[in-house]
Amino acid sequence: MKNSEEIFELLKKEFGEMILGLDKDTPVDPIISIDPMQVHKIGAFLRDNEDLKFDSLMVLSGVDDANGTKTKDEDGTDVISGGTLSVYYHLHSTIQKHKITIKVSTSRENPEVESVYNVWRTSDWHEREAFDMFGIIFKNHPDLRRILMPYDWEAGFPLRKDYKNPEFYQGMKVPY
Amino acid sequence: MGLLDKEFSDGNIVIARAEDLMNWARLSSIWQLGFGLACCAIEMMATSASHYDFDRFGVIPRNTPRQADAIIISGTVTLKMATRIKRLYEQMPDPKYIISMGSCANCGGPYWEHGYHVLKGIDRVIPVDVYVPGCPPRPEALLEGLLKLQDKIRHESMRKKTA
Amino acid sequence: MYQFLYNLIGNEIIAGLLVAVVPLTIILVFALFGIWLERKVSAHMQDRLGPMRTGWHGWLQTVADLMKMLQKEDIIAHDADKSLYNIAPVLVFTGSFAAFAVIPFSSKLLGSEVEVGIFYLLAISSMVVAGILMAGWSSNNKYSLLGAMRAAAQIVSYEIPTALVVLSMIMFTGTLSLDKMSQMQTSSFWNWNIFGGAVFGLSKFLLIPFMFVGATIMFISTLAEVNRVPFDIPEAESELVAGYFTEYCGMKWGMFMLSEYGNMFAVSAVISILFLGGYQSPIGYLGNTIGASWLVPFEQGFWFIAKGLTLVFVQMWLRWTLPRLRVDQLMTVCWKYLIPYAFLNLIIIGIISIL
Amino acid sequence: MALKTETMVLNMGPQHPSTHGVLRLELEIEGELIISVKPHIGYLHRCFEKHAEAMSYPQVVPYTDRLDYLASMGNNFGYVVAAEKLMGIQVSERVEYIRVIMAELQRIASHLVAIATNGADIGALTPFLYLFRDREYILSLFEMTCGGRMLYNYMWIGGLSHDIHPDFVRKTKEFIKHFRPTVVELNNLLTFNKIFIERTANIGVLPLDTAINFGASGPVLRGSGLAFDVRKEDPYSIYNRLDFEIPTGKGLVGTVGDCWDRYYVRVLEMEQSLRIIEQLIDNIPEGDVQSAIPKRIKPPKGTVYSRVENPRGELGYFIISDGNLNPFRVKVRAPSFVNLELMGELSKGHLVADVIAILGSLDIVLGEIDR
Repeated sequence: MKNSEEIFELLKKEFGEMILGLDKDTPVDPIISIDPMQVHKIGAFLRDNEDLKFDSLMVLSGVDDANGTKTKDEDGTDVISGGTLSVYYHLHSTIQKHKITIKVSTSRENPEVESVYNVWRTSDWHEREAFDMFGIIFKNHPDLRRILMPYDWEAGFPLRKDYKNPEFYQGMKVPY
Repeated sequence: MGLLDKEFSDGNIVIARAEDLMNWARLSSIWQLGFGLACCAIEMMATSASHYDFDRFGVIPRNTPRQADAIIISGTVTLKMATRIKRLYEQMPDPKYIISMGSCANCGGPYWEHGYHVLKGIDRVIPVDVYVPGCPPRPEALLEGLLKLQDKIRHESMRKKTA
Repeated sequence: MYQFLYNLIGNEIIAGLLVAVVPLTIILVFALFGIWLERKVSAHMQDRLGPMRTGWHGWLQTVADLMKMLQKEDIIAHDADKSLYNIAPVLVFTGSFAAFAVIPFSSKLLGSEVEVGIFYLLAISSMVVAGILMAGWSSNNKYSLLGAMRAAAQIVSYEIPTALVVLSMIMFTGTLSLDKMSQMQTSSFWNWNIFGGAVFGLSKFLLIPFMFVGATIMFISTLAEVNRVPFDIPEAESELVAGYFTEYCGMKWGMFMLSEYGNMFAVSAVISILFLGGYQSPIGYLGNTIGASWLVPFEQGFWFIAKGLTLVFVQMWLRWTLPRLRVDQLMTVCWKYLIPYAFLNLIIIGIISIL
Repeated sequence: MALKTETMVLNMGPQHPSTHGVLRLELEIEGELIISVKPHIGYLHRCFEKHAEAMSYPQVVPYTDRLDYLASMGNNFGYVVAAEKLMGIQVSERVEYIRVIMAELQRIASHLVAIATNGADIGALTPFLYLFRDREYILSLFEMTCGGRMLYNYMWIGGLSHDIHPDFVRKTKEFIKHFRPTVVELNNLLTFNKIFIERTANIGVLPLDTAINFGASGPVLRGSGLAFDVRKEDPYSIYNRLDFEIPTGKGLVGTVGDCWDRYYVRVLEMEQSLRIIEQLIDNIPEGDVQSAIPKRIKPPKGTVYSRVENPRGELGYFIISDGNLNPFRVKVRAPSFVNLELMGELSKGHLVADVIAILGSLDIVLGEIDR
């Protein structure tokens, strides 16, 4: 059983530069930020290390941080450029009984994160969902397709904060 | 039960038109397509189950659209699903009826505003005979919807198109 | 019956047609009643009421269903093999309808008094398999095809234990005629074949357990032949949607339905003829007691229908109680259990009969 | 010449009697043997997460009802626990007691449907109707409390929408008395039915390490033998004060982790839920159920991930607050979503009929898979 600070120190010792920081301001869970391109290596370490044993990925969530510059479109809707998209990993160990939150941030224009498919198989559909909803590209994911939206959906990524709904989909009116 | 009402209520000889008989047969044996979409499907199942018992009205679920007379759209219709529902509807042989069950199928329900993937009302895709409001409608409400549909069938005529 | 009508009219064809009307009426009336019964039995077993709105306790429900089916549009899918698709339900219906030709409903009501009745019955009921295969193939639907393959495998397999049990009964009674078999089991239920037959002696008591085994095997395998739960895998609703008749609508599907219920009664009738005395009363006839011998055939008809319906009820009872087997388990039951036991039973009954 | 065979692709769903809604399974089969199973989901994607971002915190509660519509109380519970954790609200004892009773009643109702549909998939239709009849009993208890049969909007952040009905305690005790014999009847009719065992034992065996790596939870994980329950592991509300056991799969009739084990864990869990209700029902403390509801629900900036044990497994809410009235992001970790991923893994090498049994034993609800 370790708390987030101890895990952070352990990771810092092992990976050095790849671990970006520890955010303790959150009221509930501290968050460890890491490098998006190394997440699979760090994940494998977290899973296999005897003291950590994070064998279960509870949830993987994509987030649109909406921290870029907002400009108004001609029809009055927001368009966000710049800033980041993030992915949160909530890990849990069924053996050591501790939890941890990991966060990676990647640029909005070219959102690429390494896939953890080979570390935790749970992440398969979660990553597809994050791709579907935010357009985050998980590198080395074997089957990165849309999952919830139709495969032929072309109107962008619905959970981005500047998403605009299309007027029609296959001849059906979408807005009310 | 137009025919039988006449037969039993005033004791006359049955002077019903063949049409009444045909309509009676259709309305007494509305077989629904066994097909559930969302929360309302559970209430639809509850309506078929012991407590409410759809079978009293001659409604039994058939799993293939070819043998079904009515389709109960029980729940939220998404854009991905709408094309499939249309297909199912087209596979059913005439005469066929549609009950739209619940707010989602009627108009999008609670998902009308921000539901980017929700079809706001199944009547945008296929014609609806009876709307049953509620989220989800109680089984009694669905039964009422069925009775309304029976009422509609009772007054149908083979000579003119009603749909 | 045929001879009687032939003497009356003097024309073979008209007499034949008139005779054919009787089983047709019986199968239709039974199917109407059977479907209604099925729905009521299931409803009452499940704490429901079942059809209630069409006449007294919904007794007109099946009539309404059939009249509705007649009104339905007849869809033939574009890619279906149209001629086969149209023939299949007719063939299935014919198979189960023709079986009624040789079933003696009473000593007077009997379509055809052929000497090879049971043989004809086994042969003609196999026609159903051809119809089912045609239905599955011509629908051009994967579920139909899977259902038809399952049905063919199942029905053909289960013909074997059925035939073995029938064979042992033929050996025991020494006749192929269903009417003669029924006549042999006369006067009291003690003389039924399931209680070792009419000849009193040591062999009768020795036979009783083996007759029970034979009757059980016969019941199980006929259950499978008519695709009832727990052997209803060809039309397993939760797996194959509706099996081989997935693509059929309206009255064509209605014909499958009618033949299914016709089959249910046919196999029940065969079991009651082979083991339960056929149309013979278990307790003697009222007509004989009061000296009105014209009453006897009607009583016989009553007893025959009663026995048949009891077995049909047991089939329904099982249907609404048991889950369904998987296709390989079904085959296991047939090939590993029923056939060896039926064969052993055949030998034992043969030996005891010789004694 | 060697016989050339081809595999066939069978499309099961979105309209299929036993896909529990609008799931679509793409089966690649050779005869009846499964080569691979690919689930396609999203036919019920109702944009919950977008709605959560557009609504204020209390307004999200009714939408959580519609996630796992068979266990709405549990969904409410998970969301309010998460929001209360974020805001640091402590609710009164009475509220906690009532919440736990409701959640456990809901667990029974949900398991009844799970068991019923699992049985119906295998062909036993009568138990299905019996269990739906008993479920009506629980629904009437809920209806008495808050007016909703299925979707309740009952638990609010900091309290409850209504206090319990004066008759609730008596009726609940009657229910417990009525329900215990039902379980026995169920076991006689279905659980230990020879054919049912034949159909489910040794089918879809899920080894424990695979289960953990796939993130399985709830009865699916417990069926594989690990006594993992969020109520014990990560106690919320008053579960740490309650006395109950975690049933696990023991391979009673087959291998540990087969369909029958997952099924039987649910049967045993209903008994444990009854035990929990019995411990609470007689000593619900007095108090006001709405006293802790804040005037303005505006959590501080920050994130929270909170999980509860729903009938289908670990239900987690990940909420990011940016200090406004609306959540910035709500992500739901839906247990069925994760459990369904196992489908392809479990069905390999089985027959078409087994796919149905396996799917039934996973007990999915499309509402929370697609959200």
